[in-house]
Amino acid sequence: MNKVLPLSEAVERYIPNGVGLLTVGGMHLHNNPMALIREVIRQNRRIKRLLTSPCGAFNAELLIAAGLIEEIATSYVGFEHIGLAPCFRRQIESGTLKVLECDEAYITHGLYAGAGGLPFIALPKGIEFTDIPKVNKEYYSTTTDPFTGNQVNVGAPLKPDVALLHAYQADKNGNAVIAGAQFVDRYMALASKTVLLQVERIVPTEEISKHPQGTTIPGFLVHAVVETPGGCYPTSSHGAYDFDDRQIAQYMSIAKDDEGAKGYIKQFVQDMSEDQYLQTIGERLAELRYGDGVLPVALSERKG
Amino acid sequence: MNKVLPLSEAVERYIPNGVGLLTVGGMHLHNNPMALIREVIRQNRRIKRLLTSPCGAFNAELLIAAGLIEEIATSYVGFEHIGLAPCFRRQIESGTLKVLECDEAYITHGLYAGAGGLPFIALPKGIEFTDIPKVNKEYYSTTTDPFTGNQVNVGAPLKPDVALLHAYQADKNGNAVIAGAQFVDRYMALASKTVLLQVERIVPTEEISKHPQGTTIPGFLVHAVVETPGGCYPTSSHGAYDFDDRQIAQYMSIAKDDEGAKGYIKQFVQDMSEDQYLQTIGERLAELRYGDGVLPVALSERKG
Amino acid sequence: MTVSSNDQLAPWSLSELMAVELAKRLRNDDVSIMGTASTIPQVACRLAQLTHAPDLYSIAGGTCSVNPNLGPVVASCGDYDLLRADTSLSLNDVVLLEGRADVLTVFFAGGLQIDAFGNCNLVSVGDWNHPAMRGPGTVGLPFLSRVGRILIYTQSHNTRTFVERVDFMSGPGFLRGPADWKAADLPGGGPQLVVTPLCTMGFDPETLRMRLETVHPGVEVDQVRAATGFDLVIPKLVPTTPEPTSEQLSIIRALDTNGLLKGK
Amino acid sequence: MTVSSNDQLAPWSLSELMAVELAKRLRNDDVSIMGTASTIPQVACRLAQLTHAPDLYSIAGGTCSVNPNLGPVVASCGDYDLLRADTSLSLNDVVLLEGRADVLTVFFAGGLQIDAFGNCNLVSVGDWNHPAMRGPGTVGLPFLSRVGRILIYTQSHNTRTFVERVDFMSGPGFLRGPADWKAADLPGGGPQLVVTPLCTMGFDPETLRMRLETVHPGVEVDQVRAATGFDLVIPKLVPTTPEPTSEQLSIIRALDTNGLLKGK
Repeated sequence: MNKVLPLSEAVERYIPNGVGLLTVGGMHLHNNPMALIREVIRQNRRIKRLLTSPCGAFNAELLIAAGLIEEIATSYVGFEHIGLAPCFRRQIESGTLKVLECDEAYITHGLYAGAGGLPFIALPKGIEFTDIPKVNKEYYSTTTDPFTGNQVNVGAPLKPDVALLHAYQADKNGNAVIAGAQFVDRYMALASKTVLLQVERIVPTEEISKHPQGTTIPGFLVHAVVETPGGCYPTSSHGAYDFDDRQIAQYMSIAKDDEGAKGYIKQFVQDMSEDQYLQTIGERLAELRYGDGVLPVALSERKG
Repeated sequence: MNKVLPLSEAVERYIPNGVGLLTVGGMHLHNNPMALIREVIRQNRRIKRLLTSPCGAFNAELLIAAGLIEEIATSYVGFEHIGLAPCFRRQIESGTLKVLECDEAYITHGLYAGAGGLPFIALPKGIEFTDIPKVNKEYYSTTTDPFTGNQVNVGAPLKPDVALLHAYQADKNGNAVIAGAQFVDRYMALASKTVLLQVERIVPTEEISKHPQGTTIPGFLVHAVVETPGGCYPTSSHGAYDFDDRQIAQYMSIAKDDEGAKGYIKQFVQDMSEDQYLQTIGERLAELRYGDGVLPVALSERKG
Repeated sequence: MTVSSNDQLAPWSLSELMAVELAKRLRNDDVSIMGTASTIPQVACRLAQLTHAPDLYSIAGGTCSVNPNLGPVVASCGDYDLLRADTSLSLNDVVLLEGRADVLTVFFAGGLQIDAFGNCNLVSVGDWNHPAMRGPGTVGLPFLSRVGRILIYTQSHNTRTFVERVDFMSGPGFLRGPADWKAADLPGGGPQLVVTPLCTMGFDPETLRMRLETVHPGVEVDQVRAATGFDLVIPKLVPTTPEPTSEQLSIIRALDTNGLLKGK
Repeated sequence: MTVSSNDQLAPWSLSELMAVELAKRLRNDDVSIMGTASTIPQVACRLAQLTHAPDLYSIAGGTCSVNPNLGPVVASCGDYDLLRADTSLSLNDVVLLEGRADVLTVFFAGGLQIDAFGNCNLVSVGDWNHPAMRGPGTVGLPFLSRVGRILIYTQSHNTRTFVERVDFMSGPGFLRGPADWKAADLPGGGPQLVVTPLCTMGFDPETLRMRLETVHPGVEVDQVRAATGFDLVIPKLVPTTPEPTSEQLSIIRALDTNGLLKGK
C-alpha cells in the first residue's frame, strides 16, 4: 500500500492538534527527524506530552523553543559536548515546561512494555536510591514480587500516540532501513499507535528485498513515508551526513533568550518551506556528507 | 583473550555434572548446537533442568534420549512437519521427565527479564485463560499492577547457569556472527552466566571487524569458542547447510522405544568422537550445503 | 490424498484446496502470522498476495521474516530460505507485537485437539499429570486470545481431534461459550474459520459453537458429523467447497516446486 | 589549557592527562561503558587497549558498538563512525546488561554536582520543583548502583560542582555514607576514582568520603581544597600525578588526529 505522502500532508493527516503523547526518534545529535518536527512547528500542532529517546537533542529543543510542548518525559535533553539546550533549560527553570523525570533504563524498558502490551515493567534494584521515582510517581511505582515477596520497582508502559522517526531509506510501503545505530527507534515504532517516517530516499521494494536483514522496520507499522533528503539537518543522518556543530552553536547563541528563540523559529522554520530551508543549507550539507567510501552498514546484499 | 578450546575441554571445564539450569540455542531444526550436546552426552553430564527456546527440537530430544534430563522447561519439543520427538513424549507419558509447561511469550520475555536483572516480567492479559499457569506455578504468578490496581500475570526471570549456542563464525575472543535468524539465542547469551559457543569456523578479528553490525554477540559474554564445522547436523546451520529430514526420520524410527533410543545414542554419540561422527556424515553434509550463491546474510562489509 | 480433477493442471490435492480456502479469508489490509509446520498457510498467504490481497503482510513465525518470497515453499517455519523476504524482525519483536493486540490481525492455529468453541490444545491428551498422549507443547497459541481473527487448519478430521472440550486449554478460542467469552473481555476477535480435509466450518454467532459451512467435493455431511466428536451445528443447506481454479492451482504449483502440498 | 611540556611531543593537555589517569585504572578483564560526551574515556579505553589491557572491552553508550576503532576520536557517543567496531549491540541490550550487574565492570560517570560520597547529579541544582539551574538529565546514571567500579571524570573542579551533598540524587555513589551504603546492599562496587583538571581523588575506605590522591603537576593541595565545596580528606603526603609519557602521548595523538583533547 502506497504510504508516501508530502511532508505537509503527513503531519496534517496524522498529528491532531493537542496530541496526547508524541515521541521523537534519534538520540543525541543523530537521526533526529527534524523535517517532520519543522513541519509540526509550521502547522503549529500543540503537543500535550513529548517523549524523547534516552537522549533528546534538537528534536526536543526546537519543539520546546516553538512553545508547543506542555510536558516532557525524558532522561536527557542537550547537545552533548556542545552544551545545554537553552529553551529546555529556561522553560523548566521558569516553570512553563513540566518535566516527567525519567532514566534511560526506564524509557527503554517502558517502550518494550508498551510495545508488548505488558501492563508494566518490573525494574532492577537501584532506581529507588535516586530521587527520580520520588518526583515522577506517574511513571515509577512499586509492587510485590510474588516469587520472593519483596517490594520491587516498576515502571508504567510507554505507548505513544504518534512517533516521528527517521530512517535512511524505505520503500513506498514503509519497509525501512536504519543505516546505522538503531537507538530506541525500532521500539518506538513497535510501541506507537501511529508512525510517521522521514527518509533520505524512497527506493523500490526490490531494492529493499535485497537486504532483508538490514530492513528492520516493517511497513505495517508505518502510516506515512515522507522523502526528506537532508531532513535530519542540523543533526546527523547515519549513513548520509554528519551533524553540524556550527549550526547548533549558532542556534544556542541565538536562542539564549525567549525573543532570540522565537526569532530563530520564525526565520528558519515558519518563514520557510522545507524545500526553501534545504536550499539554504545545501552547501553546508554537502560538506557534512560522509565520504564515498562510507556505505550504510545495514545494506548487505543477500545473494542466492 | 583467546577463548578457543577443544570440544571436550569446553564441556569438561564449564559444565558441572548436575548443572542447575542449562539452555540450548536454536529453534526447531535450525542452529541446534549439536556438537556441544553430543559432547555433553559423551561426558555424561546430568542436567537438573533444561530450558529450550520456544521450539526445542533435536537439541532437547537427544539429551532426553540419553537420560540426562530431570526436568524440562519448554513450550515445544518436536520435529515440526516431520513428527513428534519420541523420547520427549515417552518420558513425559511415563512420568520420568518432569515438565515446566511454558509458552513462547513467557520464554522470550523471561529471558529478557533474566538478561536485565528484572525481578520478574509482567505479561499481557490472556495467559490466564489457558491451563498453563495452573500447572506451572514456579514460573507463572500474579501480582498487583500499582498503576491500575488490577491483578496481572507475571513470569519469573530466566537466568540459565549455562547456555550452549551455535553461531556461524566467531573470532578467538568470542565475538560472533549469527548468519541467519537469531531466534532467542542472543537473549540466551545475554541472560546466561556461562556461554559456550560452537561455530562453523573461527576467523581473525579483522574479518569480524568488517561487519560489526552483523556481529551481534560480543566476546565478553562468551566463555569458550569451539570450532565444529558441521556441528549442527542433523539440524541446519543457517548460512552453511540445511537440516537432514532423512536422518531425523531415521532417528524417530530407531528411537521408538527406550532400547532403540539407547542404541542410537551409543552408536552415533558415545561410541564415536565428534571427528569420527563428522566423517560418517561428511557426504550427506555436502549434499545439504546451501549453494555457492547463498551468503550468510549478516556478513555485510562496511567500507570506509 | 489426491481426490479430484479440474483441468490440465489437476488433480488438485486437499492441501491445495485448504490453502485456497484460507487464502480467501485473507484481506488486503491483514497482517498475518503463522507458526510451526505452516506450509499450507505459507501458500495461502502468498496466493492471496498474488491475487486479491497484494498488500497483505505475512510473518513466518520461526525466522520472523516478513513477506518471505517463497520460491519454493519450504517445510519449516524456521528455514534459512524464509529470510529472503521484505523485512526481518526478531522473535522478541514478534512476541511484543502479539502482546500489543492491535497490529496482528490473523493467526493460523491448529491443535491435537480442537473443541466445539474453537479452543485448541497442543499440550496433552488426558490428565496433564499423567497424559495419555503428550503433545509437543503450545508454542505461541496463548496469543490466540489477543489476535484479530483466528484461522484454524488441521490435516486430521476425526473424533480424537474434534472434541467437545479440550483436555488442556493451550489456545483460547471462545472459551466455555458466550457468557464466558463476554466476561473475559479479551482483545482478540476469536476463531473465525476451521479448515480440514473434509470441510470448512465457522462459528454460530449466538452459541459460538462450531458450525459446518461447506463440505469439500465428494464429502457427505454425515461423514463430517461422524468424524466430529461433538454436536456440530449443521445448517439446512451446506454448499460444496469450490474446487481450486486453474489460476489458483497454477500459482500454487509455481510456488510449490518441491510439491510439498501436491501429494497430500 | 596547556600547562606543561614533556618532550618533542609536548605540551600535553589536561584532557590528555585525565585520559591517561583513567586508562591506568582499567584492567585487562574489564568490560567498560561510557555515556554522553565521552571523548576522554574513549581515549582512555583505547590507550589501555593499546598498552596494558589489550583484552579490555569498551562500549560506546550511544551507538552501543563494542570496541570502536577510534580513528580518529569523535566528539559524540552516538557518532556514525563509532560503528566501525568489533561488535554491535542495541541500546536495549546494553540497558539489559546494566541491569544484570555481573557483566559490566566499569562505568565512566560525571555530574553537574558530585558530592563527598561520590553521588552524582545531572538533573537540577536547587529545588527540583524550582531549579536554580536545570541540568540535561540523568541518562543512565542510576545504573551506577549496579556497576563494578565507577570512574568519575569532570572538566570542572570548583565549589559549585564539588558539594557536600547533591541537590538531586541521580547517580548513586556511596549514598549517605557507610551505614547507608551497607544497608542498601547494592550489587555495584561504588565509585573508585575522580579525575579533574586539578587532581585525582579516591575514597577513604572507612568513611567512604572523597580523599585526595594526587595533584596534577603545578597544582597545590590548597588550591584543590579551596576548589572543593566539602571537607576533602587530605593525606599527609600527596604525590604529584605523573606526566603522560611520550609513549602515551604519541598513542593519544595518533588516535586524536582532530585534536579534540589536545587544546583542552
